[in-house]
Amino acid sequence: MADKIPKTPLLDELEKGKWPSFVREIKDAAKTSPMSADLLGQLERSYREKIGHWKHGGIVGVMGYGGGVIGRYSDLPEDFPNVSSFHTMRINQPAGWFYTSEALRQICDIWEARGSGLTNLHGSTGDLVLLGTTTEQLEPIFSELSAIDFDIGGSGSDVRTPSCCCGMARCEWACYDTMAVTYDLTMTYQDEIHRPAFPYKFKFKMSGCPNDCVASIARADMSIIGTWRDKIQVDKAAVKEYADKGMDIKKDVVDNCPGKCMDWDGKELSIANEFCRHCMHCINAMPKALRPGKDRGATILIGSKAPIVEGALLSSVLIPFIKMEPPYQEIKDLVEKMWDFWCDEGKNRERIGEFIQRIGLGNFLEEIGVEPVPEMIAHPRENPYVFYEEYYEEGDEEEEEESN
Amino acid sequence: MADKIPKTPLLDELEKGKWPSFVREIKDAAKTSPMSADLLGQLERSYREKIGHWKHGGIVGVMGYGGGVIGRYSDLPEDFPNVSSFHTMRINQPAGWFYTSEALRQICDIWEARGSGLTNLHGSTGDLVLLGTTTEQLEPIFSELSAIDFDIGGSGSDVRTPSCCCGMARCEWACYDTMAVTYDLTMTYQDEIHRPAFPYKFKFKMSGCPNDCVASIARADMSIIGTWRDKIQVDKAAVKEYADKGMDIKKDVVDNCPGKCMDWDGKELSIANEFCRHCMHCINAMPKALRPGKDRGATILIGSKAPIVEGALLSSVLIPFIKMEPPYQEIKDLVEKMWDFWCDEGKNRERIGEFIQRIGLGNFLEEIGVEPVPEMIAHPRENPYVFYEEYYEEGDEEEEEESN
Amino acid sequence: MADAMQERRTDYGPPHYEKFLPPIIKENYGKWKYHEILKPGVMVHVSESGAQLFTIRASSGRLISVNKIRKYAELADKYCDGFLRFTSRHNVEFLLSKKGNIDPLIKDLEALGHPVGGIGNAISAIVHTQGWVHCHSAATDASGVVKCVMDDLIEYFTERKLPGKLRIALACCLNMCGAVHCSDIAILGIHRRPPRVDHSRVHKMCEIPNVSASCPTAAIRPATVNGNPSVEVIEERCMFCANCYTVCPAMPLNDPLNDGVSIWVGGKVSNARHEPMFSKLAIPFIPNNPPRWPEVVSAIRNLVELWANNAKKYERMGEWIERIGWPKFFKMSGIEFQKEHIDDFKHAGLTFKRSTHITF
Amino acid sequence: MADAMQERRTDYGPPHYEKFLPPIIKENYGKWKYHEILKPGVMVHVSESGAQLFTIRASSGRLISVNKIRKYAELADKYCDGFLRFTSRHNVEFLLSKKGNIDPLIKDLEALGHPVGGIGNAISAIVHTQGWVHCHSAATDASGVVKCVMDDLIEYFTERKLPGKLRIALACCLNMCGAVHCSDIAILGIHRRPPRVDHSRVHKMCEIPNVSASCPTAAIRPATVNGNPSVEVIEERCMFCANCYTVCPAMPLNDPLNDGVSIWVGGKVSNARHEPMFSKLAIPFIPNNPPRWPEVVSAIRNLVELWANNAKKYERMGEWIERIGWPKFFKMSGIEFQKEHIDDFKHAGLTFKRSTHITF
Ligand code: SRM
Ligand code: SRM
Ligand code: SRM
Ligand code: SRM
Ligand code: SF4
Ligand code: SF4
Ligand code: SF4
Ligand code: SF4
Ligand code: SF4
Ligand code: SF4
Ligand code: SF4
Ligand code: SF4
Repeated sequence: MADKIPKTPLLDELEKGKWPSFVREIKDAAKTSPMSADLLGQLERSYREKIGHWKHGGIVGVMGYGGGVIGRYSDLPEDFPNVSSFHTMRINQPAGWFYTSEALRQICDIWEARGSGLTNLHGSTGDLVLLGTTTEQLEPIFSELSAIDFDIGGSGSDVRTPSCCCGMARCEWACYDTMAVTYDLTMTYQDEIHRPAFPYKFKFKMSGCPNDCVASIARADMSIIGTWRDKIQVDKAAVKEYADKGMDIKKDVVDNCPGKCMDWDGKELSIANEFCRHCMHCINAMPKALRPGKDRGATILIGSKAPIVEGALLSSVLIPFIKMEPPYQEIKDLVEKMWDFWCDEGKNRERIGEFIQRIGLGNFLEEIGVEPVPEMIAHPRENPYVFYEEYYEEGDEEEEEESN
Repeated sequence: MADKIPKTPLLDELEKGKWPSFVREIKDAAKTSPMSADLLGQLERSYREKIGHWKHGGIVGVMGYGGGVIGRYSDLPEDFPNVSSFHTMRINQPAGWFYTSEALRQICDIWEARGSGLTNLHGSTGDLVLLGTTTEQLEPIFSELSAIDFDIGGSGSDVRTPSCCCGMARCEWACYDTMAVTYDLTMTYQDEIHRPAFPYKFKFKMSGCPNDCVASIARADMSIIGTWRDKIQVDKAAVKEYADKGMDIKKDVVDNCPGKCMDWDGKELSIANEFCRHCMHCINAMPKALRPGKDRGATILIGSKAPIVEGALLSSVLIPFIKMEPPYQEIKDLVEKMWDFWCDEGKNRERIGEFIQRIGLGNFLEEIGVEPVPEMIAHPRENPYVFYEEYYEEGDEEEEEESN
Repeated sequence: MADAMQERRTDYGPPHYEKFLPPIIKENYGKWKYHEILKPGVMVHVSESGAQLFTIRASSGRLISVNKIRKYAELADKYCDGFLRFTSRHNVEFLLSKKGNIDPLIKDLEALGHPVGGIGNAISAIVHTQGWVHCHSAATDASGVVKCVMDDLIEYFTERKLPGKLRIALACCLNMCGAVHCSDIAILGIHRRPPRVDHSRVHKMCEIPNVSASCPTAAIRPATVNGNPSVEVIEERCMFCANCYTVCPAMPLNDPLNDGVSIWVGGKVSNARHEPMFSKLAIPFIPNNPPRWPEVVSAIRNLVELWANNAKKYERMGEWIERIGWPKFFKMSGIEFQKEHIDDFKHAGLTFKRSTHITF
Repeated sequence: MADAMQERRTDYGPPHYEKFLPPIIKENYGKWKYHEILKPGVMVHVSESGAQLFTIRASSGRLISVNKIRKYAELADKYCDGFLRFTSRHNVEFLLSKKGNIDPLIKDLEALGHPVGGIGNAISAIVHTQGWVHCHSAATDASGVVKCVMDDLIEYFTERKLPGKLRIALACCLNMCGAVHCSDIAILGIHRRPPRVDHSRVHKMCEIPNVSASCPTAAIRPATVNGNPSVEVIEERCMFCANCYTVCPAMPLNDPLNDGVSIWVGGKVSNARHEPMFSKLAIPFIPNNPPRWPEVVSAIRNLVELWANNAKKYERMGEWIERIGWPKFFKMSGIEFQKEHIDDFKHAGLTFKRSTHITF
C-alpha cells in the first residue's frame, strides 16, 4: 500500500526537529490505512491553501448513545474519498490515565482494524480519542470495545467525561482520593454522560490540591479541589536542612506567601495558620519539610468555561470545605439540585456558570438551598443596587420585615 | 423675634456632645431670620416623621445664568411659610478655599440681609454654598456679590465649579501649581460653567500629587493629579536620622512599596526608580528625607463619578505625564475635543466616563486624536473579541492590511 | 440695588486666590521643603528659606451661620492677620507665622466649641451632604447622623492613636453627593420601597418616555391609569436607585418605614501604597432612628476599633481587610453575611471568589 | 460481530483504575511522603513506608499511531512490568520501581524520538487541539504549530533552567478547546473576516431565529435573499467569534487571507502564590505561515527568554508582568501597543488604569 502515500513536501518539513512528529505518526499509520493516507493528502492541501477542509459535523453515534462520537466529513470527498467521513470516538479513559501495556494493545488492535489507526492520547477533556473512522464501523468498534470493558465518553449537551490528577496514586499532596471520586461520579452519571439532556455541556474535574494539576478551575463546570483546614504539618529539622543547603527561606518562601502569614527568624519557621490561604507555595517549595494539614477535604467551585460567548469564566467557590467520603452523597445531592434548576431555567447553550451570572449567585444559592458565606466572594458588592424583596406597608408589625 | 423659635425637643438632643452642632447654628440664625426659624420647625417635623419635607427643585436663577442656583420648595408651605421657597446659591469659592476675614465678613453681611444666614463652608463640589433664600432675593444678592467680586458657580449639565488642594501654597509635595490651574480653567470656562450645554455635568478637580487630597480620582470627570518622572530626591543623612530615631525602614517603608522597588540594607536606602509607581508612600513616611523628583508634571485621568446609574466609576489614565505650564493650551485643546465629541454623541444624562465605556476607550482615543499607550490600562484584554475594521479581499495587495 | 444693576457684570469668575494668601505663603509659594506634625491638629511647614508656617486645624461643622463665620474672622484677625482657609473635608485652618499664637488660638477655638485635630493618623471631619435640611431626595438626614457619629468618635479626631488615616463620608441618597464610594467607612442613605406613582400628576409633570428610559432595570412601563397617561412600576425589578424620581417628581421613594442607612467599608482615594478602592457593603440596612441614630453610632465605633486594634501601621481599612480576607472581616466584626452582600449587578461575576485562597 | 451484538451492554463505564495500578502504587496509595526531582524528566516519590517510585516523563506528541502506542507498551513491559500513564498535558510517564532501569529507559525513549523532561521548572508539552487535522472550525493548524514551537523550545523541556513552570497552550479557534485562557503563553487561532453567508444553504441547514440569536453583538438579522429566507451580517458589528458558524454551517468564517494566530500571556491556573489569572492579549495577529510558522516561533522564544531573564525565582509569567507592570512589558518585549489591546467587551471599564500607579 505504501505507494498510496501521497507526496507531502510541506508536511515533510514537520518531520524535522527534536519534538515528536505527528506527521511521522500519520505517515506510519498511512502505511496500512488508506484513511490515514487520504488524511495526509488533505492535510497537505490545507497546508498549501492555509485552510481546513472539514465540513461541519453531523449527528452520528452508536445505538443507545446520544454522544461520544464527533461526526466529521471532508469537503473534498472526490479528492480524498477515504476521509469523506472521518468520525472520532471519545473513549472514557481510566481515571488518572493509568494503563497496562495489555489494555493499550487491545485498543490498538481494534482501532487498527476498524479505524484510521490514529489516536489522541488524550483529548483535552481527558478522553482516549480514536481519530477517524466511518459510520458503519462505529457499532462494531463499540461492541469490541465493550468486550474489553472500555465505554464511550461524553459529547454534546451532556456530562462530559470527568477527569482528575493522579492524586493519591502518585502524589503526596492529594487531600482526597481524586481517582476514586472520578470513577464514582463517572459510574453514577453514566446516563447523563451518554444521553445529552442538559441546556449545554457539564464538565467535572478533580484536583487533589490547590496546585490544580488538571486545570479544573479554568475548564470545569464543577471543580473539586483538595485542601485542608487545620495546621500545615511542619518538620522543623527538614526546614533547617533546606536553610542549611542554602535556600533563602525569607525570600523564596515567606515573601511569596499570599497570606502574609509566615515568618522566618533565621532559625524557626512560624505560620499563622488562621491566615493561611492554602495556596500550596510553601509546601511546593519545601516538599520534604512541609505538608498539608491532616484535616483534609475539598473546596467545590462552580462555573468555569471557555469564552464563547459571554467571555471566559473561572470557577468560583460554592462550598469552601467539604469532607470527601464515599458515597459522596452530599455532593451528588447538590449536583442534582443544580442540574434540576439549570435544566428548568437555563437557556439553550447556556453553561451553568453563565446561568448563575444571569440570575445572580444569591438567587442561585436560594434555589439550591445553600447558605451564602463570605468565602464565596472576593469582596462584597461595591454598588448600592440591592433588590429588597419586601417592604413595610403602613400599619405593618415590626415582625413582617422582609424575609431575606 | 426669639419668641418665634419653635420648640424642638428632638433637635435639642443634637446640641449635646463635643462636635460642633449644626442645630445650634440654625437656632443662632433663627434669632434674626424667620426663614431659619421655619427651617428649624420643618426639620423638627422631619425628625419626628423620619422623612424630608422638600419638594423637587424648580428652575430658578439669576439673569444670564443657567446654573448656580438650586431651587427648593417646602411641601408644608402652610405650616412653614418662610421656607415655602428656600433656594441655595452656589458661589464659586477662591481656589484652595483661602479667605481673608474681610472677604468673609462682606459675604456674611449680604447673606444675613437677604438670605437665611446659613451656609455650607463648603459644598462637596467645593462651592461656597449659601443655604436658603427666596426667588426675589436672587438677583439683588448676585449684584451685591458681584460688587465684591464673587461670582456664581455651576449646577446642572454644565462645567461644575473646579476645585483643588492647597498645593504649592501650603504643601511641599505639589508637583504643579494646582491653584493656578484651577483659577485658569475656571476663568477660561466661565461660559461653560454658567450656561449648561452638555449632556450632563462635567467636573474638574486638581490634586498636586498622588495623595489626591481633593479625591479627584473618585469624583471628577477630569482629574489632574501631580506626579514626577525622574528620580525620587533622597537626603541620605535624613534617612539615617529616621532610622536612628527608631523607624523600621524595612517594615514601614520598603515592605509597603507597591513597586517592590526599594531596598534597605540597614544603612543605605536604594530605589529602583524605573519601577517606582509614584504612590507617595515612602515620601509620606519620611517627609524630611524623601521628596518627589525634579521633573514634575501631572497625570490626567478621566471619567470618575457616583453610581447613578451604571455604577460608580474611578477616573482612568488618559495622559500618563504632561508638563503643567501656563496657558495649559494642550490640556484645553484636549478638553475641548472631548467635549465636542461627547456633546455630539453622548446621550442625555450620560457622564463622559459612561460615554467612554459605551463607545469603547479605543474608539474614544481615535476620535480625540490621542495615541493609545499601555499606561492607560491595568492590563490588556482577556477576551478574544477584537473588532478588526478591515480585512483582505481575494486579490488584495499585502499593503492593504487593515488601517488600525 | 438700582446702582447695582447699572454695573451688572457676568462671568467675571471668583476672586483671584492671591488676594487671600498671607505674605508668608506668597513668599514661600512652591518652596515648602517638609512638614512636621507638632501635636494633634497642629503642623508646621518649613520652607527652603527656613520660614515656618503653622497650621491649626479645627472642626467647623460645615453647616454654619454667618455669626460663626464672623467669629472665625475675629480669631483670624487676632492670631494670623486675618488669613484662614477651609479644607477639602470642610475643616477650618488658621495659618500662623507666630508659634506663640498656637496655644491661645487653640484655647479660643475650644471655648467656641470647635475642637482642634484631624491631622495625621486621625479621623477627620465627615464629608457629607444636605439630608432633610435641604434635599428632596434624602433617605436620611446628613448633618444629624454626622453629629452623632463624630460626638462618639471625637477622641480619634483630637488624638492621633490610629494606624493610619480613616476617612468617613455620608451621602443621604444613592446620588452620593458626598462621593462616599471611596471611603474607609461610608454611611449611605437608602430607600427600600419602590416609587409610589402619583398618577394624577405624572402626565402633568413628567415626560413618560424619559421616565421609563430612566430606569436601569426596565422596571417602569407606560400605562394608562384612570384615563390619564402614566407609568406602572414592576416592583420586583426595582432596586431603589431613585433615578426615576430625579427625572419625575411624581414618583417619590421617600418612605419613613423603609428608608434608612447602609454602612460601607474599605474604600480609599489616595494612591499611597494600594491603588484607590471602592467601598464595599458591610451592613445592608439600619433603620433611621433620630435624633441620635444609636445603632449607626455603635456600628461605626465597632468598625473603627476593630480596624484600630488589628491593622498594621499605615494600613487603611481596605488594605487591612484585603490582607486578612473578607471572611475574617465578617467573623471578627460579628456582621452577619447575607444575600445582600453578594453583588448581582453588571460586573458581579468578577466579585466571586475565583480561587481556593480561603482562610479557615 | 454477531456474537458481539448478543452480549451488547451499555453504560458500564470505564474500567476501574485499580486494574492499571502497579503493585507499588497499590501498596503506597495515599501514603506518599515527599518527592524529589532527580534530573530532567525524572522524579522519585518516597512513601511513608520508604518505598520509592521513579517516574520518567517523556514527550508523547498526543497525535500518535497505534504502532507508537505499541512501542510504549513494549518499553513498559521491558522496564516497569507493563505499567504506564499519561499526564494532563499529554506526556507519557513510565512508573519504575527499579532505579537501575531509569537510564536504559531514557536511552530507548530518546532513540524512539521522545525526549525526556518537562518536570519541575521547565516548559512542558503544549496542550492543544485538532486544527486542520480534524476540525471544521480551525483558524490555524494545531499539531503543526505546536511541533514547530516545541522543536525550538526543546532545551527548556529537556533542561530545568527557568525561574518557574511555563505552560503553553494552543487552541485553533475561539472555542478554546485547549482551555488556553489561563496559560503563561497561549496561541489562539483567530478569524478576522465576518462569516460569508451561503444564502442558498441557510434556509436548508439552519434555523434562522437561532442564528440571529447566536450573535452576541446582534450583528445578524433575518433577510430574504433572492427569494430564500436567509440572514445578513452587519460586518462592522462582527468580532469573529464564530458562534453563528457553530450553529449554522452555511456561514463559514474560515479564510486563508485573514485567518491566523494571536499570542496571549500571563495566565495561570494553580493557586500557588497568586490566584489563577486569565491570559492577556500580547500580539493581536500573526498570519498563518505553514509549514513552520517562523514568526510565531520567534515571537514565543522572545517572550520565553524575556521572562526567563527577568523574572524572580518562582515567578510565573503573569506574576512577573504584574510586578513590573504592563507598560514595562510592552517596552521590554518590543511589542507595539495598539488599539486592539484595549478591552472593549463587557467589563472593559475595569481594565482601565484607575490610579496614578505608573512607571516612567
Ligand atoms: C477533541 C477536543 C479538542 C482536542 O483536540 O482535544 C474538542 C473538540 C471540539 N470541541 Fe471542544 N474539544 C475538546 C475539549 C474542550 C475543552 C477543554 C476541556 O474540556 O477541558 C473546552 C474548554 C472548556 C469548556 O468546556 O469551556 C472546549 C470548548 C469547546 C467549545 C466552547 C464551549 C463554551 O461553552 O465556551 C465548543 C463550541 C460548542 O460547544 O459548540 C467546543 C466544540 C468542539 C467541537 C465539537 C467543534 C464543534 O463546534 O462542533 C470540536 C470537535 C473537533 C473534532 O472534529 O474533533 N469545544 N472543548 C476536546 C475533547 C476531547 C476529549 O473529549 O477529551
Ligand atoms: C450641594 C451638594 C451636596 C452638599 O451638601 O455638598 C449636592 C446636592 C445635590 N446634588 Fe449632588 N451635590 C453636591 C455634590 C455632588 C458630588 C460630589 C462632588 O461634586 O465632588 C457628587 C458625586 C460626584 C459626581 O459628580 O458623580 C454629586 C452627585 C450627584 C448626582 C449623581 C450624578 C451622577 O452622575 O451619578 C446627582 C443626580 C443628578 O445629577 O441628577 C446629584 C444631584 C444633586 C441635587 C441637585 C438633587 C437633585 O437631584 O436635583 C442636590 C441638591 C441638594 C440641595 O437641595 O441643595 N448630585 N453631587 C454638592 C454640591 C455643592 C457644591 O456645589 O459645592
Ligand atoms: C488640607 C488637605 C488638603 C486641602 O487643600 O484641603 C490635606 C492636607 C494634607 N494631606 Fe491630605 N489633605 C486633605 C485631604 C486629603 C484627602 C481627601 C479626603 O479626605 O477627602 C485624602 C485622600 C483620602 C483617601 O485616601 O481616602 C488625603 C490623603 C493624604 C495622604 C494619604 C494617606 C494614606 O495613607 O492613604 C497623605 C499622606 C500622609 O498623610 O502621610 C496626605 C498628606 C497630607 C499633608 C501632610 C500634605 C502636606 O505635606 O501638607 C497635609 C496635612 C496632613 C493631614 O491632614 O493629615 N493626605 N488628604 C485636606 C485636609 C482634609 C481634612 O480637613 O482632613
Ligand atoms: C503529572 C501531573 C498531574 C497528572 O495527573 O497528570 C502533575 C504532577 C505534578 N505536579 Fe502539577 N502536574 C501536572 C499538571 C499541572 C497543571 C495543569 C496544566 O499544566 O495544564 C498545573 C497548573 C499549571 C498552571 O498553573 O497553569 C500544575 C501545577 C503544579 C504546581 C504549581 C506551579 C506554580 O508555581 O504555579 C506545582 C508545584 C510545583 O511545581 O512546585 C505542581 C507539582 C506537581 C508535582 C510535583 C506534584 C507531586 O508532588 O507529585 C508533580 C510533578 C511535578 C512536575 O510535573 O513538575 N504542579 N501541574 C501533570 C503533568 C503535566 C505535564 O505533563 O507536564
Ligand atoms: S493537583 Fe495536587 S494532588 Fe494532584 S497531582 Fe497536582 S499537586 Fe498532586
Ligand atoms: S500555603 Fe500559601 S498561604 Fe499558606 S502559608 Fe503556605 S505560602 Fe502562605
Ligand atoms: S494632594 Fe499632594 S500636593 Fe496636594 S495637598 Fe495633598 S499631599 Fe499636598
Ligand atoms: S513612591 Fe511608592 S512606589 Fe515609588 S518607591 Fe516610594 S513607595 Fe515605592
Ligand atoms: S446625596 Fe441625595 S439626598 Fe443627599 S444631597 Fe445629594 S441628592 Fe440630595
Ligand atoms: S427607583 Fe430606580 S430601579 Fe426603581 S423604578 Fe425607579 S429607576 Fe427603576
Ligand atoms: S479549538 Fe476550535 S477549531 Fe480547535 S478543535 Fe476546538 S472547536 Fe475545533
Ligand atoms: S462571528 Fe460572532 S460576532 Fe460575527 S456574526 Fe457570527 S456570531 Fe456575530
